[in-house]
Amino acid sequence: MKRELTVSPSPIDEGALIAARKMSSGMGAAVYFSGVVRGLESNEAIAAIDYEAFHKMAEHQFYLLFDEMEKRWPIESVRLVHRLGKVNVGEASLWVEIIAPHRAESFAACQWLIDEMKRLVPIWKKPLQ
Amino acid sequence: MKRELTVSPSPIDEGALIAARKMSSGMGAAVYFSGVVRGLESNEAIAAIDYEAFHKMAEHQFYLLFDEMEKRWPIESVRLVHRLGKVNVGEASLWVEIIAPHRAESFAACQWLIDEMKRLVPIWKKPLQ
Amino acid sequence: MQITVHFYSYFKELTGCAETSEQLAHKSTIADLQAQLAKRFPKLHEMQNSTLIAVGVEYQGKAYELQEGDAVSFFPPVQGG
Amino acid sequence: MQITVHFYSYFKELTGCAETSEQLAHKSTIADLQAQLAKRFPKLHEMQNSTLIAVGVEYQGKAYELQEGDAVSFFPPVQGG
Repeated sequence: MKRELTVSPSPIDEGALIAARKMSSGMGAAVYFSGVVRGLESNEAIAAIDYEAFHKMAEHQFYLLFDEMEKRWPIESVRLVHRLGKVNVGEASLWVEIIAPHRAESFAACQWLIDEMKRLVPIWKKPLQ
Repeated sequence: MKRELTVSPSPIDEGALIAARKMSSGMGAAVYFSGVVRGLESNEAIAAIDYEAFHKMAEHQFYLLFDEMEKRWPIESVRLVHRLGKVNVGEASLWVEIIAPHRAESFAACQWLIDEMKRLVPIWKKPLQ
Repeated sequence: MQITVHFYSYFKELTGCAETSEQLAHKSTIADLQAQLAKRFPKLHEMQNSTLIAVGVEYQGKAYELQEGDAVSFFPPVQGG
Repeated sequence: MQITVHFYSYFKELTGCAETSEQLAHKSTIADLQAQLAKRFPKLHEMQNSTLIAVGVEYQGKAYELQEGDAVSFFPPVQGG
């Protein structure tokens, strides 16, 4: 399974990421999730979220999740980008791509990966007014 | 709920579709599914799939599904593109975008919509060697 | 009354045509239409358990009562995506 | 032995620091380290039921036996995405 992980303050260029997609001819499904900063956090209007990470551990925990995902589903490739620092309302803080032979496993793996990330990857957010 | 439906022989330009994304500030989740023609169909190597539709009924059935989806989940917008005619291996035949406040409903709605499409929307495929 | 009948996907191969028209008695149902088509298109008849039927752009069941000018479509299970 | 301790997210506000170091007896566990920190950082102690703990880049439980030079991190529930 190919892995590509980026945890960085750079904006996420979804168009460029899509343009760089590689799928072998046995693959029929690509699922994407873009998590975008909302204008409300706990019912209060915010302008941005500041993301902090324990960077080295975050990357390590993402790779552990990729290892586990590979055992569970026949995924050809995962690409994941998580922004750090200030991310304005309307901008993506998370982007995930899963490429698999069929739709069911691509959706299952993508949802599982995000659920596990929210449980295990040391990243925190602070709303900015 | 905004709806945008394209059932046509034109190639799907995912980059342009992503670039045209519109999300209000209450929306936190965008899910995408790209269904790509695989090089194997029923274990036989193929070069392309020819998609045929009962075009007017296909569009009508898609809109009925959008109506039902809107009742079930708080979706802000759905965009769906289905190609017709010859689609080569490695090209997308289906592209779906669901925009919603949160991740869970965006994934649920996207999977439901594709399941229902495969049950109800009159489109058929013929493998081409 | 006259009914237009359309075939899609490999049902066109089974019947050898994409479109035909049938004369039916007043108050005929889809089941009546199917019985009449079965004689002309035995290969279509063999597929009846996996046949989907629409009138215009809506799915309908066998008991649906047809009206003059209805366009009825017969097709195999759909395969979009 | 000497242990480096890191705090993340609002645990830095609770303790007033991002990093500190502690002297511990040989064979001390994470629980021992927590007990020692509780005196200096009572607000951190209050959060102990929702505290996640790592040694290096791996999660560890309270029974984990620390070694000279270990870097221990304390942080609240994670919130990526």
